Amino acid sequence: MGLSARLARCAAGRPRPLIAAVPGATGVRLAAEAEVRRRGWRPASSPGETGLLLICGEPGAALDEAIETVWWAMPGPRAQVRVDAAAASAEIAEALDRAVIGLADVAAQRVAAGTRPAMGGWSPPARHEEHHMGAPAGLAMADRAADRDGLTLDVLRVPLGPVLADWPAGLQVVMTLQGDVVQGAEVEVVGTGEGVAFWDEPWLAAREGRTVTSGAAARRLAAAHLDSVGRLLGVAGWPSAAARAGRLRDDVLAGRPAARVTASYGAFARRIGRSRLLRWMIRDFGVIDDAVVDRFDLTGPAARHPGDVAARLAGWLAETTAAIAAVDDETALAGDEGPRGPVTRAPSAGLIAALPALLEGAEFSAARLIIASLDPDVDQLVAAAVSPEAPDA
Amino acid sequence: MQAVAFWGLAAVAVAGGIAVFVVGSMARATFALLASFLAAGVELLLIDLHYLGALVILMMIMEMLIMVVFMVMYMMNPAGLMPMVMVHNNRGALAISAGVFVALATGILLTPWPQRRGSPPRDVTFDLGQALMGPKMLVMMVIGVAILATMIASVVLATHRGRYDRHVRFDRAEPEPDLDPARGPRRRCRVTLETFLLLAAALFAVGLYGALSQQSIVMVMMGLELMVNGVLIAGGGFWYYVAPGTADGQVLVLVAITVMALEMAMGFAVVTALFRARDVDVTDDAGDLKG
Amino acid sequence: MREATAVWTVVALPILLAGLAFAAAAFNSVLRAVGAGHPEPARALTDPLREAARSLIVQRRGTLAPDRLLTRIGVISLPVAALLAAVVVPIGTEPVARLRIGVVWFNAMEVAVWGAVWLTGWGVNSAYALIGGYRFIAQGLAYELPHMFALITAALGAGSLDLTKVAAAQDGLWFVVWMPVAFVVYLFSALAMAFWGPLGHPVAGDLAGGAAVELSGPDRLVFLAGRYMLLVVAAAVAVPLFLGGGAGPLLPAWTWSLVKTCAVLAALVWARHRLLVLRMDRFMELSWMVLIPAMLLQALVVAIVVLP
Amino acid sequence: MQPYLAVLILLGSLGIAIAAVYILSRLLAVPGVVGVGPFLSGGLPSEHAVSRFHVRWYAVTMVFLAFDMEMVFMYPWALVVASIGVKAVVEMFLFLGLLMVGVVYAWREGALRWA
Repeated sequence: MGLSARLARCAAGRPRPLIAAVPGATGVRLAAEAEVRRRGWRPASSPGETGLLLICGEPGAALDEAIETVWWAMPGPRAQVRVDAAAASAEIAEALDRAVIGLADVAAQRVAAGTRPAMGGWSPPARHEEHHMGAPAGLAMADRAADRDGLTLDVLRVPLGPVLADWPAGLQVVMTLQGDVVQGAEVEVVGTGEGVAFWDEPWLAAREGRTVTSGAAARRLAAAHLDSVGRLLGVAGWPSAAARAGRLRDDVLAGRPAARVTASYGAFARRIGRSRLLRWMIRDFGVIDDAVVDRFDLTGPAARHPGDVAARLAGWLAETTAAIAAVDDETALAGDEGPRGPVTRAPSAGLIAALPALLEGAEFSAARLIIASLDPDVDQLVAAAVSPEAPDA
Repeated sequence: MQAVAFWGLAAVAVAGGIAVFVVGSMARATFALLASFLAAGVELLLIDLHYLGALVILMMIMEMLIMVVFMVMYMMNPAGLMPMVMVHNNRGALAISAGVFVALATGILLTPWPQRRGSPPRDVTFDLGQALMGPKMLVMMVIGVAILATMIASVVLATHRGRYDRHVRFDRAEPEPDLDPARGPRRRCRVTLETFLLLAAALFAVGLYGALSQQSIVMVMMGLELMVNGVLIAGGGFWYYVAPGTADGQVLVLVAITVMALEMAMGFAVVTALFRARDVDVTDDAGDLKG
Repeated sequence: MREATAVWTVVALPILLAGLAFAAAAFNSVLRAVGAGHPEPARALTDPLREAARSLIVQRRGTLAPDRLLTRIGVISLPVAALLAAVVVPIGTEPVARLRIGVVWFNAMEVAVWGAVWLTGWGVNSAYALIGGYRFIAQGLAYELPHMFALITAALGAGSLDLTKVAAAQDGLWFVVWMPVAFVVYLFSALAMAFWGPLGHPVAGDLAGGAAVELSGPDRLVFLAGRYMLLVVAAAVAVPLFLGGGAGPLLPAWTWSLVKTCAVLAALVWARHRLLVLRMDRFMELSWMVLIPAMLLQALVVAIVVLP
Repeated sequence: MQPYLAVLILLGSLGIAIAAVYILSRLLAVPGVVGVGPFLSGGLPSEHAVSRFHVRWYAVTMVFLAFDMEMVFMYPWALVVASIGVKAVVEMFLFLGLLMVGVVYAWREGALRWA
């Protein structure tokens, strides 16, 4: 017991949190990510490697079920931290401290493990299926389907999201995969019915008549793009560059003076922009042309920078450069062109609608890059569901 | 020590070979075959054939990993979650392979094998290189042409854009390289040429059973490979116990390794084309492709 | 394998292997902390130990209808392959086993990683892991041939497949000087065989950890430790192949081996933080149509140089 | 010490170390086995993942199988180039040239591309 407790204390000093983001609570996710980074903790990407589930926001029923599934798959010692959408940084820090104490408490963890239902093998929560022929262990075998390759082999229905690293909060894409090629995709939003569209705040506030400077809006826009760029780089398998983007995002949001941000952002954008390897890995797929723009009524960066994933990344970088140059602009904000398009028209709906067509036929990692390069902001849909904006108010 | 190692590895080799046709999971079957090959590779290491032993390990790991790709791709229920039997003429196959083993074993034990001539050179691999660049040059060049032909033929057959994918020509499996491990008596539990040949005969018989009884083409290929595994062992044994002074035995093993790889490449290409055309990978259903 | 083994190598090898594997993991943690802008990156040095501690106390976990036998074989064969590959690597001038065909032996052991990663991905019956496992085989098809050519080129330069002889043959002029292409290709394949950094697609983040996604507890510990050991061995083999082995002024041979290995290892770890992941559906053609011909030319040049 | 004995000792020690990890985990870990589904980012599986996995790069495997046979000959060749001389170099590179023809053909047919 003594050794066990010592090891637990040692491990609990630097847990690897798995962050479950909730739509409508982007602000608290950013604060939590910043706090995790400040502590030098390394985020985890699957329940197998984590003991700390960090839930940012109040999930609705559907999302809660997904989070429960992940929680249930986490081996002990484990701890769950729920921070609500209004939590301040200090509250998050305090909750994480409590979790660390809980993780180190071996006795309590053993008790908690004892109360978990004893499960041999597999038994998902709330899933009752009879054992019958063709379903060993209560789960069906895969079925076959035709393929462009001319071979009729098995297809798998594989859900991606909502609890996934570098993934838009509240989005779920169920892919039909044959091998690692996407044959079809169904997109669903599993979110709450409340919350705010964090990235669109300045523009929405300006529309409501509050005074917002263009500089503040530019900061928000730059941070939103840097958040997206960071995710895209994370999915592309460049974690150091992704971490850099995350730091820049936090610096921009924290109100660092323009001169300092400009210098460090410039170096970052040059490094990303000049990477031939990156361009080679993300070009020639996920192409959005005028036809796609018209069909799904796309607006914002995706429509402004037509082309492949690389084109969209270049577009984000260019827009961020412009926005960072404008962060000291004291004039009043006019217009409604937010990070993803006109904030009144929930442009992310179009991005989500366009996904299935874009994903079909893509290889798995290409599919993830396509999703990351569009980075739909589910917050917009969640907020819109609460307060449907009149189109031309 | 050497005898213990030999018999232990021999047991692994044969048990692995048998397991191939017993386990339900295609992944397990392939790795059982790999275990059989690895044991054979270490057997070769034991008789100073360091290069060939390491080569067998190297090549067989890669080939079995490629094998498993195709096994999983074309076999129904590849994880063996729903046990099913895909054999035909099981008893006949068992009888034939048992008969072959008995015949081979009798031959092995009754044949007066020649005395050992020469001794292993100081650097066995160097000797092999000398032979390949000298008297055995033709072997290498013929194999070069065969490799080229295999590459072209397999690409043509397997790719979707291939020109012949609707007219599958079903001429599977090159003939086994000349196998005549049958002659000679001697006794004792020591490791001798006979024991090597007996192991080879056992592997050959297990492989033969598989080749005769399995319905699925990829499983038939597993059987053929097990037979080639026997050839590897026999070739190594001949080299060490009969004529270590010349590189002939080594070249035989090299040829067997190569033939096996080419057979696999062609076999997979054929299976792919067949599956594309017919949606099956079963020999019984491919009968109408004859003639 | 006729010469006797020096007893000290049998003691030194596991110590060096474990020590360097830990050093690589710690260095990786520090680099990550620097990248994340942590004010005290040195505190990340102990991160690998903390993760190992967690692996030991964490509850066991089993997926639905897994093939436990195959998963276990896959996980354990990583460190086993690394150790077996390491026995032919000279520490200074003394390997544990002076095999005449040491280069082929190293190659054969390194190929075992194909099986290890695929089995780990297959055995757990999980879609993400499955895709990750298959990614490694695709990667193997791309890196293995250039890798073999790089090995052969160095062996050709020395006229021997024995790593100690290859090192000894570089008296005065290291192979890296006149076989630069082979050296670069070797480093690339070293990353690939340890599925590290730019060649870490099989365990990449877009699959939430790929082939290793379901592993936890001791399985995860053994898998990751084995992977670091492979990285160490891959770095260590570069030293006798291209960097003159234990040759160097003043210090004893084993020190030079160690110093050079550390340098190569640091470069490999650093590459993870400098480069992004290569996808084989993009890279395959380049590998076959550029790397292989380049290696053939390199081998031709070396062959002409060594002609009597 | 005999080399094979040294290798066996090392293998044995590694085996003990790995066994120790598993035994320590048994002794120290929080008790119980968590039965979990495969991680599907919060979703549940709708079928077993182990299935007929459709690889797209099967044409590459066949070319690879054939091409890597040149290694069988190249390793021994590397030893004898210096002693045999020009003949060995010419022969081997003729052989390799033949194989490269096959690779170029496969490339032209698009066998090295799949996505």
